[in-house]
Amino acid sequence: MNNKTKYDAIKIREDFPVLFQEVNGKPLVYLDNAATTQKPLSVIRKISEYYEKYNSNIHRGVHFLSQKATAEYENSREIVRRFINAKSTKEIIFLRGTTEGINLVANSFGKSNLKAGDEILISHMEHHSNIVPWQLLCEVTGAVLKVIPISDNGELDFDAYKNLLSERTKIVGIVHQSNTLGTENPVKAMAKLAHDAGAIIVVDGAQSIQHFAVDVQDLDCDFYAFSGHKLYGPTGTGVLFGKESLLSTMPPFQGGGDMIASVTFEKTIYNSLPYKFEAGTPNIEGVIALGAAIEYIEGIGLDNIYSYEKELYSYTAEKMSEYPEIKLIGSAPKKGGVFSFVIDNIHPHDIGTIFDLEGVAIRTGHLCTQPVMKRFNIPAVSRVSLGIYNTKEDIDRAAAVVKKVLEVFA
Amino acid sequence: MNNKTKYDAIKIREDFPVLFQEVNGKPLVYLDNAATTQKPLSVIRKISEYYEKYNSNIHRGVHFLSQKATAEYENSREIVRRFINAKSTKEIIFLRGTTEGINLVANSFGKSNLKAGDEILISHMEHHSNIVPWQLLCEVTGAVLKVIPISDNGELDFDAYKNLLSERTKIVGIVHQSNTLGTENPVKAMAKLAHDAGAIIVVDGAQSIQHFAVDVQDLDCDFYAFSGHKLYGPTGTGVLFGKESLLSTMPPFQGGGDMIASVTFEKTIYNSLPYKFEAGTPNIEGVIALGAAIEYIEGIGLDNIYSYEKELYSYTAEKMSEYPEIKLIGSAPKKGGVFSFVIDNIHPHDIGTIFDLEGVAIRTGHLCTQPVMKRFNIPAVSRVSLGIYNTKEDIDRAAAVVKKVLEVFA
Amino acid sequence: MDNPLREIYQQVILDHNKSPQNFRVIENPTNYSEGFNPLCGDHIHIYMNIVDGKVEDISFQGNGCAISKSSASIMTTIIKGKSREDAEKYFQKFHDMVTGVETTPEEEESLGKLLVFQGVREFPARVKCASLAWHTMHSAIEGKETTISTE
Amino acid sequence: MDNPLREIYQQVILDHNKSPQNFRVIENPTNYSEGFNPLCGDHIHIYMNIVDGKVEDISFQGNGCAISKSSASIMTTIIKGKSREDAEKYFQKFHDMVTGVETTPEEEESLGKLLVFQGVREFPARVKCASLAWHTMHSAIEGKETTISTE
Ligand SMILES: Cc1ncc(COP(=O)(O)O)c(C=O)c1O
Ligand SMILES: Cc1ncc(COP(=O)(O)O)c(C=O)c1O
Repeated sequence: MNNKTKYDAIKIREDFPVLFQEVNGKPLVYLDNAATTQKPLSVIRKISEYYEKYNSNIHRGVHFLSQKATAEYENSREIVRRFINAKSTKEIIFLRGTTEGINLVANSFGKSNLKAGDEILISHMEHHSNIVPWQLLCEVTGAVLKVIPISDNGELDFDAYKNLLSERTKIVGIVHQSNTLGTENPVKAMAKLAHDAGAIIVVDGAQSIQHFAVDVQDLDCDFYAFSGHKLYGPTGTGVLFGKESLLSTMPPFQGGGDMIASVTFEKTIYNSLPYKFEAGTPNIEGVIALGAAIEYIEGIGLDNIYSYEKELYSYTAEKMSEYPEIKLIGSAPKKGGVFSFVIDNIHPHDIGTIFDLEGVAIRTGHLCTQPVMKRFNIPAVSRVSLGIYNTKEDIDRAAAVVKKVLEVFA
Repeated sequence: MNNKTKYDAIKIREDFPVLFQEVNGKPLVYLDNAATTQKPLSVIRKISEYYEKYNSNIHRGVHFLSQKATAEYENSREIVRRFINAKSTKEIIFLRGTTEGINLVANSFGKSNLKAGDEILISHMEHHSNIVPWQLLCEVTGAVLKVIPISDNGELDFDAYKNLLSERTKIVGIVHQSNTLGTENPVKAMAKLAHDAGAIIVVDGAQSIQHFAVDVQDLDCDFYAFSGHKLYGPTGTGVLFGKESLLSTMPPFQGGGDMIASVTFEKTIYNSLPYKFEAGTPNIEGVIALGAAIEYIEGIGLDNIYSYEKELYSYTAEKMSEYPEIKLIGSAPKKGGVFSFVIDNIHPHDIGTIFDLEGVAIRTGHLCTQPVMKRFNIPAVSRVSLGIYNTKEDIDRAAAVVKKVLEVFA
Repeated sequence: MDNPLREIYQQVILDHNKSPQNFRVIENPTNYSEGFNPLCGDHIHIYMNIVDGKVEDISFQGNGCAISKSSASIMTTIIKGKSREDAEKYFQKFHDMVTGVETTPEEEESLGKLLVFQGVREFPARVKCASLAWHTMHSAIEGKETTISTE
Repeated sequence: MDNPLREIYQQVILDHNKSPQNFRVIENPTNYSEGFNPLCGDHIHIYMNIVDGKVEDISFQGNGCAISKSSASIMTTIIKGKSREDAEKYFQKFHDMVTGVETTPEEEESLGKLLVFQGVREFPARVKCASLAWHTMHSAIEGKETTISTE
């Protein structure tokens, strides 16, 4: 599939067995993709195959199963490297998810490089996982957390960013695409400015990696974190990309097996990259299946996904605009397939339940972005978020539920 | 199955599809169970079922899939609680493995409770994952790592333990059963003494939880860590049990989604237990399947497993003793199904390869216990480690390979 | 409106959601507590005046979904004028009902208008919404100062 | 001995393992390096005297498996007396052979007794054992002070 006109969502749907079921007596429509994505059969089968054919601990065995498992695990690392165009597999660290990736940077890079008075700059649209690790780091080091404001349409205030940057800035943390507002942030331009100021930039890629092509060398970001489970891969997997020049100077985050070259009670020598940051038995199954997920996505093509989801988002926005009661939260000119909304006097939780009763899965709540809620002075939102298998019919179903919601609370 | 005489390893084997294959033209014999265990069909099926029926992010959704996934995830927590007889599910934290559990204790409890001059006491038979986190902690706090010696047969020197304990001791870290020597340590008695000295005790249960019944209240340990993948469950899962009284006073380890009650840039309030320690999307699939693994094990009964494996170990020791060239490493009176050995002038790596060529999977190397290697003045060992599906025939096959090894290197 | 929808969003609930009773602040209450549902951001304040063991006045403030708001509203109408003990009894009964504890027909009868929340027990994610006000009232009576959280 | 076993544990390898050549220390070598395989704990020291671009003497010490020991032993017998350039060429040829790079029949011929290690490439976990001595020798020639690790 190399060409937008050939994008066949119906055919893609068929690869996802979970979509073929009824919920509350209605055929399921899954529009909660920003929370987690469903998994194609190739991923599910890869997991069974792993456990039925070559499950084994890796890196330390000479027997056949262990060699096979090690080769598959390391093959996934190469798949990820290629997928984000990292220079070397040494720069690819497998973890549990985006959250752990950011915590690793905060703990390992942060604690060894920051001191009282240094500044960490994040945006007002960050997910809690790109806020709390920095708050914890500030508590320990005495560094100060500064926040780049956002405008009423949910765009980053780029001028404010420039003004906030200074020689005190040591780390810039930015979400590539907001999970609540859909806003796509100008990471490449931000990286340039951060580097000019002498800071490093940490990108939360949890909501971008599955929607458009990411090239870490082109972005020139220092760290890039994402989650496998939002990329049509298994839960419990995540990737932290880090520039080799930084990773190699950083102390380990966790200690244990596999991350050492040699241990004595007097002196322990750490292993080389990337193993230094992968202490203990990793999620072997998960990493191997994540490789299969990325191959699946590459088969469709991220550029195709990008245009298709854009088109579907336009359709969503159009359909939803038929209801004047709906207030869209987040309308940056550059945004992805996320439609968050509120309706006056109807609480998102009630909206979510009515969607559920109609078989349509959406997410409601603060979406782990409480500062965004506060910024827009709302307690919570309802969010429709798109994935590769969604269709216009799914959007029609969602729009029909809105009608029902308005009727119930008329 | 409630009675030892009824233990039917052949029938159990049938639940493990991976065992039915040829390796290098010979039927596979899997004797690398201490590295990781194979998974029964019920676990593999639980994973497929999760992805085919109700994959969803948990805790934050009102829609059907999310409620179902949340219920199953929390059900696993209750299964674990019951399995180790913890008082409350608040004391059960899901992580990646034993290694992460110990790192959590070192970082969260350790950094907030230890100061320069305090002592951490571990044994000479610890796995790297119960050494390196404490070394990292000592570096940061100035605490001192002390080591309980072991005797020539691989037993803990209990008198030395008593003498090393003092009011300076803040943490005792001990492996319940050694992965290299098989030694079972007297954790209950050690806990009593540790508490008398005012220290807490952290138990590495990676090699015990799958072999005999563990009751954390009876042991009265403060923390107990184990890995799902060594308990016939999926990779990427682990459990840290911690006493509620301790966990509730400890600062978070990682920050992010799910571990917070409320986030503002000024002040973040952490969630209640156990969520405070589960930042970000966890390994939902893995935790749910771990529940299935524990139910499988409970179906056989840990007491049955204990007696069966003891019997099979005796058989192993007997068979292997037919070769005078074999030198057993670790012969404590109380030991589990681990047979580590060396043969003069034949390197374990060569032994491992010949075993592999004969279709028998064993592990060779330092087994992540380099201090044990140093203690016995050997570069590495070869290890046969038993699981619930192993049979006397498996041991016969292993013994036959030893013969071959001796022939090759005659 | 079809059936499952009607089961949870009964007219009484919708009415109380629109026009909540006792939705106000009591100045200098004898008892007060704050409740919190971190999942959805629901947040409630319960104010009470308990004099000689009797709930002379009770009110609430805060924002939440229709279930939590109507539950709070209906609760205040029931608890007002009751003894402290009766209030606690209602709390227990309500709790049992929404968490699905078996109830006898007599007990059901005694629940009165609270029965409209029976449908909630089919929606595990929403049980917390229905019980937030009750838990908060309970903690106000007990005089606990801590913020309570239903999670 | 059946086939796959014989493929890797050829008699030459077993012989060198039992009686390694040049298994000794050279005092004050012109070139030296230490190699390390954290996987299995293999550890090797390579000592060389290179005079006017020629390897006058080479020896090794350390412990390791039969593959790594015999590889080191055979390597010393080949490299001794060769020019520095030839030593490096052999390193490259050996590396290509065990990692499975396509070789022409002429190249194979030039490998001579090193061909006994061809079987190793069927055993990915053991390739590192066979090449540890070579990598260490290579780094000794380059005069790098760092400990090298095959992982
Ligand atoms: C005794 C012991 N402790 C800790 C570990 C570490 O477990 P994991 O790698 O699953 O974190 C292991 C297993 O490798 C072990 O055998
Ligand atoms: C923007 C963003 N960042 C970070 C995360 C955290 O990802 P995870 O929970 O997989 O660690 C998420 C998802 O919840 C997200 O949407």
